[in-house]
Amino acid sequence: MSLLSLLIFLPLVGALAIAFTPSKAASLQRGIAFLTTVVVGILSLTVWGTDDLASLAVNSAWFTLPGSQIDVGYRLGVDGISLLMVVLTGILMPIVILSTPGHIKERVKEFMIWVLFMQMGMMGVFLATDLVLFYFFWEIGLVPLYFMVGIWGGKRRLYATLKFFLYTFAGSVVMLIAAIALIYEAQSTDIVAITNAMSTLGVSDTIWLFSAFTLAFAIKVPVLPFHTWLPDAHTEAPTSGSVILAGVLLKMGTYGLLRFSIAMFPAAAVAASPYMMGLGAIGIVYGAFLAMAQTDIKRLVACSSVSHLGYVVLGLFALTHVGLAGGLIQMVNHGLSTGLLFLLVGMIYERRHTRQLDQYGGIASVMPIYAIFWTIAVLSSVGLPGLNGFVGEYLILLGSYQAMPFWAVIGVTGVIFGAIYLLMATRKMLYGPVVHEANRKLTDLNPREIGLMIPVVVLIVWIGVKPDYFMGRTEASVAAIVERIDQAREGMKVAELAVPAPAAKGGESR
Amino acid sequence: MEAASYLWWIPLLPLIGAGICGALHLATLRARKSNPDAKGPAGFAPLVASAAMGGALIFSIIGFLAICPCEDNVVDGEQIVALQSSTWSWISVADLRFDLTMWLDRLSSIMTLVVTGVGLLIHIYSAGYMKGDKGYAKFFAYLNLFCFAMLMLVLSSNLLGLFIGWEGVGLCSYLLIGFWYEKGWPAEAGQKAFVVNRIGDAFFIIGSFILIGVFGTLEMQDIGAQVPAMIDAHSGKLALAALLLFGGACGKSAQLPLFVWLPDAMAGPTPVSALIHAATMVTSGVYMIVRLNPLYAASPGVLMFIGCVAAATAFIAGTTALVQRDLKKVLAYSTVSQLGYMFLGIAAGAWGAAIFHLVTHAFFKALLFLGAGSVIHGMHEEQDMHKMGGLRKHMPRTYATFLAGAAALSGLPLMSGFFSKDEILAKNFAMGGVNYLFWMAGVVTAAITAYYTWRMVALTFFGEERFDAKKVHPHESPALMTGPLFVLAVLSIIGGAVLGLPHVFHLWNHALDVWLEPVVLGGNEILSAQKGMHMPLHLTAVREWILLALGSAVALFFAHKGFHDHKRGLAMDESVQGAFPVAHAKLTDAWGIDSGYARVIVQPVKLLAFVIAVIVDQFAIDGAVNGAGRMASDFGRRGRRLVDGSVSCYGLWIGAAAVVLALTWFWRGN
Amino acid sequence: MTVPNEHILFLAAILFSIGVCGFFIRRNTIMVLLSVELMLNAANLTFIAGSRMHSTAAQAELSGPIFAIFVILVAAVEAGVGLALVIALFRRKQTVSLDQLNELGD
Amino acid sequence: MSVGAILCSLVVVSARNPVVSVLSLLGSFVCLAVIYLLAGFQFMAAAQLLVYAGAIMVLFLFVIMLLNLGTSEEQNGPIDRTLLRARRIPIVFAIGAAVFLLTLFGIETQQTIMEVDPELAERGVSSMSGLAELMFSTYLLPFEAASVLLLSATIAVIVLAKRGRTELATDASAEVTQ
Amino acid sequence: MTPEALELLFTGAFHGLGALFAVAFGIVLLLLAEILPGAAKLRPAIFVATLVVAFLGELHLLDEPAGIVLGGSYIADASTAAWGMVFLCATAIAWVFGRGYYTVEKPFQGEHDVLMLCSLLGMLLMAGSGDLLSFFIGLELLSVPLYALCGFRRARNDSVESGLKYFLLGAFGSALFLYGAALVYADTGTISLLELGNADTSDSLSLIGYALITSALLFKAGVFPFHFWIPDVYQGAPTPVTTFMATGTKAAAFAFLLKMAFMLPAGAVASLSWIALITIALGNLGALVSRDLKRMLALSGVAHAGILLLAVVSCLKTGNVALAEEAAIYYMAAYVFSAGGAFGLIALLESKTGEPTTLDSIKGLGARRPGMAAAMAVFMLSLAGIPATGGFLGKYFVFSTLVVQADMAGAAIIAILLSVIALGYYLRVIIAMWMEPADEVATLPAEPKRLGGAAAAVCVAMVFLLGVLPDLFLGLLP
Repeated sequence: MSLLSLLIFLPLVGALAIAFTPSKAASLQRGIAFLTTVVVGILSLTVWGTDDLASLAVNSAWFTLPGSQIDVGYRLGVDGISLLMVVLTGILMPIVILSTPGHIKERVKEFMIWVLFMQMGMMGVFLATDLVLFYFFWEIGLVPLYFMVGIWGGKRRLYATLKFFLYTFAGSVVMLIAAIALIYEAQSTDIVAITNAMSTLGVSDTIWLFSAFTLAFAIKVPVLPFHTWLPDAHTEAPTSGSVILAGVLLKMGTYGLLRFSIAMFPAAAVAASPYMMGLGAIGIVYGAFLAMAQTDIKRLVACSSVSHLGYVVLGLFALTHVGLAGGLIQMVNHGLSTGLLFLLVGMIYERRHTRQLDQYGGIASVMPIYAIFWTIAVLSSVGLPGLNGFVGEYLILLGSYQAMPFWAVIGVTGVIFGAIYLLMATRKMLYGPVVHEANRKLTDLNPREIGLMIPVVVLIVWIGVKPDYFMGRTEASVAAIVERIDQAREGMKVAELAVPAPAAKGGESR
Repeated sequence: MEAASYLWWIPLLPLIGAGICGALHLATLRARKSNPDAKGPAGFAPLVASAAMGGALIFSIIGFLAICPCEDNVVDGEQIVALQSSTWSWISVADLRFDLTMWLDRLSSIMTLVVTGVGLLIHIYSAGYMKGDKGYAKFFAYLNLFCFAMLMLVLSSNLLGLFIGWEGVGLCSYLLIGFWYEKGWPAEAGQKAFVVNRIGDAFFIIGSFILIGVFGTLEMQDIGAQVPAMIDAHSGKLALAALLLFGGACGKSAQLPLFVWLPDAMAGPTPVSALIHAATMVTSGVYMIVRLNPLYAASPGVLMFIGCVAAATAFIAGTTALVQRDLKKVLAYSTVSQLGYMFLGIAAGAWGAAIFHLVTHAFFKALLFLGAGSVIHGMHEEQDMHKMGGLRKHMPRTYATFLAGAAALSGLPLMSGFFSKDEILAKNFAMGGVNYLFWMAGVVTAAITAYYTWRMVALTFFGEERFDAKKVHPHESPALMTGPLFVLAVLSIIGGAVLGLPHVFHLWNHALDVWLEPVVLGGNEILSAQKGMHMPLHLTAVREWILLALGSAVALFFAHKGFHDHKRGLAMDESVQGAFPVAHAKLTDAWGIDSGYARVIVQPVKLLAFVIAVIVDQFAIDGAVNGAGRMASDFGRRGRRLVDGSVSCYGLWIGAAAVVLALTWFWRGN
Repeated sequence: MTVPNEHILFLAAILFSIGVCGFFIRRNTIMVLLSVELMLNAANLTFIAGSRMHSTAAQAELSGPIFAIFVILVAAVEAGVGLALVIALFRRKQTVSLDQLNELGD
Repeated sequence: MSVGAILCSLVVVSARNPVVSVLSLLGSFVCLAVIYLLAGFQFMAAAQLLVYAGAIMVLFLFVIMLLNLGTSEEQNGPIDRTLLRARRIPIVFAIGAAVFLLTLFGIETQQTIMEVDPELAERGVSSMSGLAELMFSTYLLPFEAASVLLLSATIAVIVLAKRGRTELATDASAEVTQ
Repeated sequence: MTPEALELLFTGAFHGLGALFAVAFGIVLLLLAEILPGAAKLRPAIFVATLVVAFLGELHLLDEPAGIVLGGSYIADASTAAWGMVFLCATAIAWVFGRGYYTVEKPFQGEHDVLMLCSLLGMLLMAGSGDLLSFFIGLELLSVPLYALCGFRRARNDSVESGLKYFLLGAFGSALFLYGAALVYADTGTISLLELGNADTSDSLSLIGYALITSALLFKAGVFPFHFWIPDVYQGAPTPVTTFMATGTKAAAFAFLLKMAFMLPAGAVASLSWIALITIALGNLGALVSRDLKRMLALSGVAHAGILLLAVVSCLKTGNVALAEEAAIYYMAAYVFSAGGAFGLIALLESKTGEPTTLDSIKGLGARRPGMAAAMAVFMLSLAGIPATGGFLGKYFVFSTLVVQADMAGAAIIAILLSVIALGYYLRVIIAMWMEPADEVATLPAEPKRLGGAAAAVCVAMVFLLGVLPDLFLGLLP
């Protein structure tokens, strides 16, 4: 069984193993889950280690679509773009498992099973190079989170989980129709083949396919105005759920935008880029303002997610090399810093059982180590140079400035607002006198909690200090996409000369 | 270019020191967990931190010696003017490269010496000042971290590398202002400082984008070299970039309209105010502009704008300082005003003068702050001058050194401040045109400065003792604190004469001008080309003397007046307050600018946030989403009403449908 | 005397329509059943007419009549089952009114 | 004859008393049988009389008598229902009329094949043998299936209407459900 | 009639009609088992054996289709066989879950089984019928037993009511069909599908006739506006019978609709696709607001019928019967196992307490009967068309015929968006079972019998097989 298949199916094996444990043996189930995820993490690191990624690809027949000669294959592969995501997933999951003892007290068995299912889905999404297979994992990924939020979530969990599932599902079914049409247009389900076939087409041929795919991903990311499911889901989800959601699940959306919307339909992407950039930039500011008004710390972090993913969208749809690279690295950054924030929120919630900011204050003097981690997380997500956030944000803004200065400038204001709400939250939580007696007897982080956050912090600093090490692996893939985009631009220039097409905006935005 | 990788140690040593001190702090915390009043290893922190700074100082002296003009620095007939360390490749995308290189040229060597030197002194001072604070080790960790960031800022050859330091010092000032966060308002002050700085940084970032667009790099040497070639093609873009970067400088160096954070920053421990908010960080804007002098020289319009902003800032801040009661607030506003002075120098294209004033100001303002700290320390954290007075006999050493600082700040003849101010004024005078106005503003500000400085001295050290002698027992600070004071006092007295004696004295030539000459060459050439006059400008001896005389006269007169108005006590203050209550109130509140922001910006932003979160997001967008769901179930219930559950009703639907079907096909069929 | 086919078809149509109306307006289950029988006969008539229309002297087209015969059989079956159900209903509710079929739904 | 059939069937759907309508249905069947005869389908006519008039109608009468539904039940039953129905009656007739008119129009367009060759008419279309041959060759399968159908019908009737095996239990549960 | 003619007539007949014979034989055996003393305990064995033999017959038929037999009254080709298998599976599921469901009616179990087989026979006949007559007989053979089965629990009002409702409307439906067939015959002079296919059907008489026939079929398939009876009847009928109707009857109706689609006029495309869309909308919306599980599933079945109707439309538009049929069969197969399984589980839940199953009564099922709840969740997800379940691939195939062959992407998008509503109530079932605490009053549902549990497991397995290894089944299809 090949490495990539192992990445996908080891979690499944683990889940089955857990399914056969006695339902009371919580620690055993935790152990199995942790072991599995650690092994998967190590495997993902070996993937990172291999230089010739193409050699890992898997391609075997699955079934043939009725009424055609199109073979749906079990095709797996990894390239610069998915590599980062795979490693991120691999590293984050053990941390998630390790964080569960605090907040998952009952029905541990089911939870562990779902977490592992989740990992299978996410790995599948990032590794599949077959459209049908991709869609398979894409929708399977919804189910575990639906259960996680619905069973272990907060008060309004049922509302949140139903909303999340319906919303994302609505997007993906539209994508399904588009995928069907796409498959038959390209007479293949191999994503690479489809990309080669599609990326040469003009705007008018691909615009509706592009729109359908983009809609699905935009809901998942989420891009304004499809974001309202996210704060609810985040707020109601258990800590580990939020971490997965922020850390990896949302990246499925941005990953899809890059892999499909942009790489497959460059012409349409060029045409749409001003609007998408606009959505991204507005999303940055909008999310920031949203966060400013929150009194629930977890909801605040969730809204900050909206803002940060606005950066990613802005960068990706700048369609410049810098912007794409920045967006790609920012996906990882957001996963790390927001994931860390959610972990921290969860840890304080487990101690204090409230998420209202005004219930806190002066935590820094009670839990100094907690304060240190919190500060690091905040600084990384306000984009302090030397930490990971800055690299992504700067490149994204630079890239989008090269494309459309206006939206870049709007985006830059996010740097200010981001500082405002995050520091505000920090102040209200950590600083000031200890007003509530309940806070006075809070215990500081225990070794487990510290230990599970250390890797994240290390990565945050590492990416900040030596981003080249990470971006080097993605460079080639990004360059390939940029090449497609430039070809598309050339094509549209020609089309412009021939007939003044309305779709020329993207062309000018360079 | 000499490869000198030891330059890396200059910033890294403080960083390592910070790490160790942090560890010490954690160790102390662990120790406290068992018994709350355990000392823990915190005591080693100052040693470690100072050692780190000392090391940095040594390395920067080595670097300094390696580039100072003497024959063993001449390599095959060429004088070494700069050192370059090995390169850390940081970000590289497509054809863009952002590398980190330590670049020690004559400008950055001065800055390094100031930062490490003054920094070291302040570290020593803090060892005494912060004794017994429960965050002792943490404090030194932050302080070292700050020095690391500051040194990155001055040493890195890349604008983005500079930005690392730029934001790093911002972070440290945030942490240090909020050092006593339990009190609450320091934390708010820190947050304010960070956010206001962020506004400037936003401008800075956009400016850097433009530079990348024009030059394709952020290596400041390359930019400087390429500017002349670009002037004709991209003058507009260059001006815009310069303007935006100055926006960044406004944030860091507390110029209008972004100066509001600095007075609040006094919430931090006094050594912090001395190091960060007087000597080093706040001057980094000036440094950055001088470092990019060709760029600014290429856009005279921006220089003029800078002049206006600087003049306004200097004047407004000065006037505000006149009426403050809080000792540190006076110094804070004075700092703002002095920074305005430095930018006035830049406005005149007098890069050297700006740096000159930067250095002297670092000396005497650090001195004054530390002195004030010593006073406050002795007065048990009392900062209100109206509750002081007559302290000279209680703390003579502090008093003596404070006098030296005051003299320098007020620009009494032959003090360091005297020379640096005079040079700035002279250059503006020489430049003529609009700069005459700047000159006048400078003179007025000089007068104001002299006045409030001596008011401060009088209120603090003279007059009757206005504090409750039973509760407060003023005492001199330990030698650990006064020692640095003396060093700085000496520097602020002689520093001016040594570094920048005007050539009219014909004793020795203007050391700083000569020293900086290769750095500012690019800017000067461009300016000369534009204005058709030879930079740096020189006045005729006569005018020079007249200006010097005028300067000393103004300084002496107003210093004397300020001293005499207040040495008797509060009479003057009270009479002024009684006479013009409104004006006085406005002045105290920095012309109402700060509170104005609160009304005009902060409140609206909060309101907007609320509107977006509640009205737009919850009602409009989410309302639509949930509305869809509700609509579905409504339709579902309506759908039930299509039938009443009776057979004939179902049958009717069937029959009707059959007929309709038949009709449609029929009608289509023929 | 030979009957023209139109007449038969007309008659069938009329009977069918009457049956349909009866099916809807009557509430007595048995009456409804009778209406259905009426409709079935209309179908039969039409089959007959069709067979006549398409038969020639040489070759008679007989699938229509056969269909009709089967229809008679089916009519019998339905009558039987239907009446059985009616009886079951009557046993439960002592009535055969359709209005009594109103318990289902939520 | 057709007039008679139509009149009878009108009575069928309009009569208040089930017995009356059954009898009038009988009448209309007789008319139809005559029409079959005239149209030349002797066997059909016979089947019509025997099976329909003979068997089915008797069954109906039997059930009506068994449940002694002497009079119709239109009076009882909730009043709003009847109102509802009253509102529906136009639709009902509209549907009926529509079916009729559609067919009418359809027939009008088919004039070509409407006339019958007289020689066929007087000989009669369906010969027993012809029918039989067809039924046992081409339509053998439906024929066999029909037998199963009858079988299932009998079983169905037994299941639905037979007293006995389960009565006690049934009544018991009837109490429960009421 | 010459022997040669007979020879010709009966070539391949016995091989082609294998399944029919098997079932008929089974019926007889069951009846004998009723009569003979002590043979009663053989009944289950006989039933199962019948189904198995019939299944083998169909398998055999898949490999070598016998083609048209008995002078065109029956078409024994591969697709007939495939449909036949679907019917057999449906019957098997309904029957297995029916074991131990009846309490009062236990003595009539034998008749119950016989009627089920009769109905099955009707389905097989319908699917393979080569002319309107045999189809009609098949239809009646399907319906008459079902009337009885709906009213099977004659001790309960709801059961009788549903039986009578179903019967009256069914009779009306067959009357419509008959008159339609008669009109078509009057116009063309034939009832054989083949000849009808060649005959010119643009005449108004045939048009009316086809309209009436189609209405009757749509009535059986339960498509708007012929579907209003469905919730009532399904709710009132004994749950095993509901299972049988929901899966089998629907399948049979669509099998014949696909067969005769090519005869419908071109104008039908528009009207039928509209009908389909409205059906999906009404079905889902109705299910969304009903708390009774049987009713909800009944209405969801309506929605699924709408989607299948879209397959018919695409086949009607393109004339490519094979592809649409393949998609429809796959979809139907997936539906049989998921919906059949779901209804079956409801039967198991009800089998102890005769109480109806509602969203409230299944609260907290996940904690008390995890196995059942898990299976139910799988069925729900499959009905919703989540990948790795058969429902997804079925949906995929149907929509791909629609988008690609018929080039009706617009309709497809509307339809699939409407089907998102469906997710709403499927998820609510899962929520009730897994995410809501049981209210104390709720009685603990019966521990599923070994048989029922096994059946549920088999259904789950099939759902996943259909979803993950489609080649196993696509290979069988024509």
